[in-house]
Amino acid sequence: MEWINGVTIGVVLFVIGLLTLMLRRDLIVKLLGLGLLNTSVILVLISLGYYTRGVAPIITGKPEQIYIDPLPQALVLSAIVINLAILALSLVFVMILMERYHTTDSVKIAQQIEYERSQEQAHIR
Amino acid sequence: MIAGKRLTAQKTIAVIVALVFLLVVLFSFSFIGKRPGAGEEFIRQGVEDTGAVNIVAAIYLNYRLFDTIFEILVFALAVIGVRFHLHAVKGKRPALKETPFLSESNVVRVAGDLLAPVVALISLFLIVTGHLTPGGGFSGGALLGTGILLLAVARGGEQVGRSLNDNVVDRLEQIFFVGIIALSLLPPLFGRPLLANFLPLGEPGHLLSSGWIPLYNLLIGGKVFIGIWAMIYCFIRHRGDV
Amino acid sequence: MTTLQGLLLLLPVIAIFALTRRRPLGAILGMGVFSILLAGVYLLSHAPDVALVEVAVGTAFLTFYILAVRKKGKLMVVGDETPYLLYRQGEDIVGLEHEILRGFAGELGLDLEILFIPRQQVPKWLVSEDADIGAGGIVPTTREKSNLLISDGYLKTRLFHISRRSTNKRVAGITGSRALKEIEKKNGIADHHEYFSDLCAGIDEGKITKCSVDLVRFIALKRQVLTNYNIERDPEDLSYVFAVSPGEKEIYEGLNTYIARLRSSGELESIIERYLK
Amino acid sequence: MNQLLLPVLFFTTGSLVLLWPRYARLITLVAVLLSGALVAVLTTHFFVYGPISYTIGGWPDEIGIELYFDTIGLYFSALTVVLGLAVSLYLWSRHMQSHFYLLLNFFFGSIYTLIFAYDLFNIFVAMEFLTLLAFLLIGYPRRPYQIWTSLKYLILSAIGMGLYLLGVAVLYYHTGALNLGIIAELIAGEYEMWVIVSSALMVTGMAVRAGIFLFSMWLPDAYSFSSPVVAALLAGLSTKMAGIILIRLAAAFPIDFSLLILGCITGVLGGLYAIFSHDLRRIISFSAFAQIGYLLIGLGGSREAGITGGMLHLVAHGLITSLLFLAGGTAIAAVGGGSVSLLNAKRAVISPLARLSLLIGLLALSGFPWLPPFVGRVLLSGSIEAGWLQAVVSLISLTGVIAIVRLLPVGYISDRNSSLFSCDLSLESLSFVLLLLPIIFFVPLVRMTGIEIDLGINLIKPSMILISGILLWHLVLKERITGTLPKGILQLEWAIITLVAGFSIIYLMIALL
Repeated sequence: MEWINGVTIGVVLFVIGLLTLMLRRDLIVKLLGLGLLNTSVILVLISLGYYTRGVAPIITGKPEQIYIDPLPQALVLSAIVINLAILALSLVFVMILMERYHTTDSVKIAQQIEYERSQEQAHIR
Repeated sequence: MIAGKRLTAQKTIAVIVALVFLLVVLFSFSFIGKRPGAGEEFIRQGVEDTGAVNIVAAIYLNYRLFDTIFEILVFALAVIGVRFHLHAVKGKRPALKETPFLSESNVVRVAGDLLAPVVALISLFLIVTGHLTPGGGFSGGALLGTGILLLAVARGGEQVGRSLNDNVVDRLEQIFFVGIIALSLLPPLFGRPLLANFLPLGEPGHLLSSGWIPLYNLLIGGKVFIGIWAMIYCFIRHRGDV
Repeated sequence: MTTLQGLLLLLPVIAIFALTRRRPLGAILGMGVFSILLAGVYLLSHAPDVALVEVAVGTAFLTFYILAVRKKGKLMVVGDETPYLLYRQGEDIVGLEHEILRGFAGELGLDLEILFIPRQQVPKWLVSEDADIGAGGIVPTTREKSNLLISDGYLKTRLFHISRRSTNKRVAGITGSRALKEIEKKNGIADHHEYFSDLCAGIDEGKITKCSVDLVRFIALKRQVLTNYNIERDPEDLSYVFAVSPGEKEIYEGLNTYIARLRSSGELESIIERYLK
Repeated sequence: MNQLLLPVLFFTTGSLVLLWPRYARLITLVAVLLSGALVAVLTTHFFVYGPISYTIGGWPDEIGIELYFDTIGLYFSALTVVLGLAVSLYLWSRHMQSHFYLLLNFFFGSIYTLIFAYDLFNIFVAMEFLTLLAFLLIGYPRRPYQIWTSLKYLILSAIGMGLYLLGVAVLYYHTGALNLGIIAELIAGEYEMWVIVSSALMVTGMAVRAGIFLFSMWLPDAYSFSSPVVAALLAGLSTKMAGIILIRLAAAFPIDFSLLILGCITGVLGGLYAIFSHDLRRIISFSAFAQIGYLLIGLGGSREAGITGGMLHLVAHGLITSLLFLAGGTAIAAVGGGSVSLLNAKRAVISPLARLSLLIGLLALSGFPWLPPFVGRVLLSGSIEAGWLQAVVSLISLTGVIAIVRLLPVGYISDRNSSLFSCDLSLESLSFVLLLLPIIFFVPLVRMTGIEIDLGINLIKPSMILISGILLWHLVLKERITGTLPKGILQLEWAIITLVAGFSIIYLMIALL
């Protein structure tokens, strides 16, 4: 059962996120997939450093204690926040599109936008 | 986008491509071993260098503070962006209703009133002891920000929004943001390089120790609290009610 | 197998479950659960700082998304964009059905919220109570089998069968409509068109050889070139209706009385006049 | 020290904008001028003492974040100063909201960080910050197509940065370091699975940002739908930053061959798409794909001259595209549309200076001797030996020429009455002049930094290509090129698919070599 670790699961989650982005047409679900994709990278980062015998990097002063590498954990904090920022901002933009096109279907929105732009171009000519 | 046929072709290709990606990455990750002793310097010198017992906090707010400044900037940007764009969506929004929807039931009201102080206490604890135990400015602030939502559910968005209105939020956000930037600019005045701690380290393990890490935790906590609340309030207003 | 491994195995299961939900709300809630489990994984991986941040961020993220998606105090209408009945004009939605629904929502004291979705999905949205009313040129399917509430008709209509003068067997229709089912019964295969705009584009490019549409859509299609097509008129008399979510009995009754009142006061006639003549 | 001061300066001015929104444009201008002074100090220091390394907070390299100033920093910080001045002058009389200036200040801050960044995670964070800034800048006018474009950009870049971070994770656990210099020493010729997979992941991530065909299919829409200033900033700086990171990665990882192939693909396909576009901004956007090809081919040769040539070409292209987008924006606003036929028909309406800028920019894009990209290309083709590669480079140049031939008449000054200097000396024209000066004096400036270019012999080939391109267009292609190439590849779903498929291709190319 060695192969069930955070790294493999993280990669699987990454692919699930990618598939969501490629197959689902609903923009909100797409964004959730994007969030999953970024989260999975964080899971990989944390799990690569996981030791069964180590403890969390809070120094207790006990000798011979093995600690988990603290650097990835510190890095990951930044990555999670960035992930949140990306999701919040893109959600707002999706909401703007929803207000205007009354749908969350990405294909439909892309079509409408294409159509409107072509109308605009025709108007200029 | 005619036909379903082209769509199914796209989907098939998508699945194949994703599977190839999965196989390639899993295959090559199975060869990856670990290099023992990565990050040992931090464990060895961390407490001595920074005075913080929680080494993650030590890296986050001292060794690699520059990254954290970026993170704060990203977060600030998200708040600014959300507020800027959501305010503009459909300029005329009906004012929030005075009588909130949920709090008509007393249970919700009482539960919200009881839970909110508990959440506030926990998050304050997280913020203040960030250099000693897990936690820190970000998680505490975010928890506090969402905790306000409890109050908003219990008392209605309008009532909470009145005391934490746009002007107050604007002011507080500026104060915390400028405070964080200014604190990182201060060290040269004390003869230290930029972004290097200039406060005394104190004795590791005590509440007032590890230089400016608690100070930063407080500032970040405040910033994140205000930011999260500002975003939630924008969403609430956009939606009409809690 | 340790606890950590058990939790890890749960993660993809929940992620797949969440991301295959049809309703955005279901997906959001699923990802909320996912986030909490993930925090557990971090905690077991000796990363308590990360776990705390994940919990805090996960909650905030859940709040944003729920606030953005859940509508409250609104009359939620779903349907496909339909010419004359319900269509976009610049930023706004206009049309015959929109006129009726706006009046009705005003009477109930609610804001009208319209979301365009593929026609075939309308019943699902109504059954799961994500939407209150289904609109967009709905011609009733057999009333007994459907568990939706079908309002009274407000306008007479007919079906038109359009077929190309060639031997190719490809046929098409608006998915989920009665017309498509009939064609499928006759011919066996059909291209699925989720939106009317897809169908229009298909006919423009000459890729569609056969389709069945209702009256307003037929009028809209006639503006395009239909020279290559045979047109056959279905003899059966039908009428346009609204579909109402099964849980919303009051809305259903209110809508029926509203339509009846519009008809008796003659206002319905004038609205129809405005949009269709 | 100065390296750190530059980003911090812009973050400080950004927060000042937040405090006093009314003086936003003044603060921005002062910040840009101050940054110019700081860059000047850095430059003199560089010429006296050589590359400058600075680790933040006084920690050793292994645990701190290093900022590094070398030739790359020299050229690109100069580019940023020039562009910053031009943009703030261009914006001076257009009353933007303080929000825009806030974004602008942060934008320059993150650009300076990326120019100096030498730490893999620092690169990631600054890059993500840049992504969000560009996202907000593109969507700033809030038209639906801009919103959609910026969403596409954000999704694709987020995938790219996710891949990059995955690569960094693998690398960190093998080397225990995030500093590029240390990692390069540790790798030094090792060729194991982890090197392959991490470099493939990181290159893919950066390829999404750098504007490489198949990877960054957000680019044409983002360049041609955003407002002129934003397009200039994106094309001139934002995508170039990923180019810098690629240069730095190529110095440490065995990715030469894959970069070479990527360069050929992006160059040829981008050039083809540029030929088949019929809109000024589209043509420039697609030719941006072709131009990044030179950098990649230069990196792929892994010769000193090739790398320098590629880098110089990157700087030159940054200057030119920003000039083209600014001047093009003015022209399009005057004419009312961006299509080639419209611009040619109504060219008299465009102000002469904008027309001159367009002419010079377009000529430079086609590799006209003496103008900036020429320098990079000369160095580059001097470093290439393989015959097929020479052929590919010539082909890319040829497509570049053909793509812009149609637009050259726009610059033709038809009426003698409106001479060049009668135009009102607005700040907008000043910004054009500011960009034109370094373009015209590029060769002497480059010579000052100690890079020798032999003008005499190298004049022949570019002129041949130029002339043959013009002839080819007028004699053969003029009537035949009417339609467009398939646009489906620009859709979000296809863009993601090509991106993921591209990763596998890069991986295979690195692994098989």
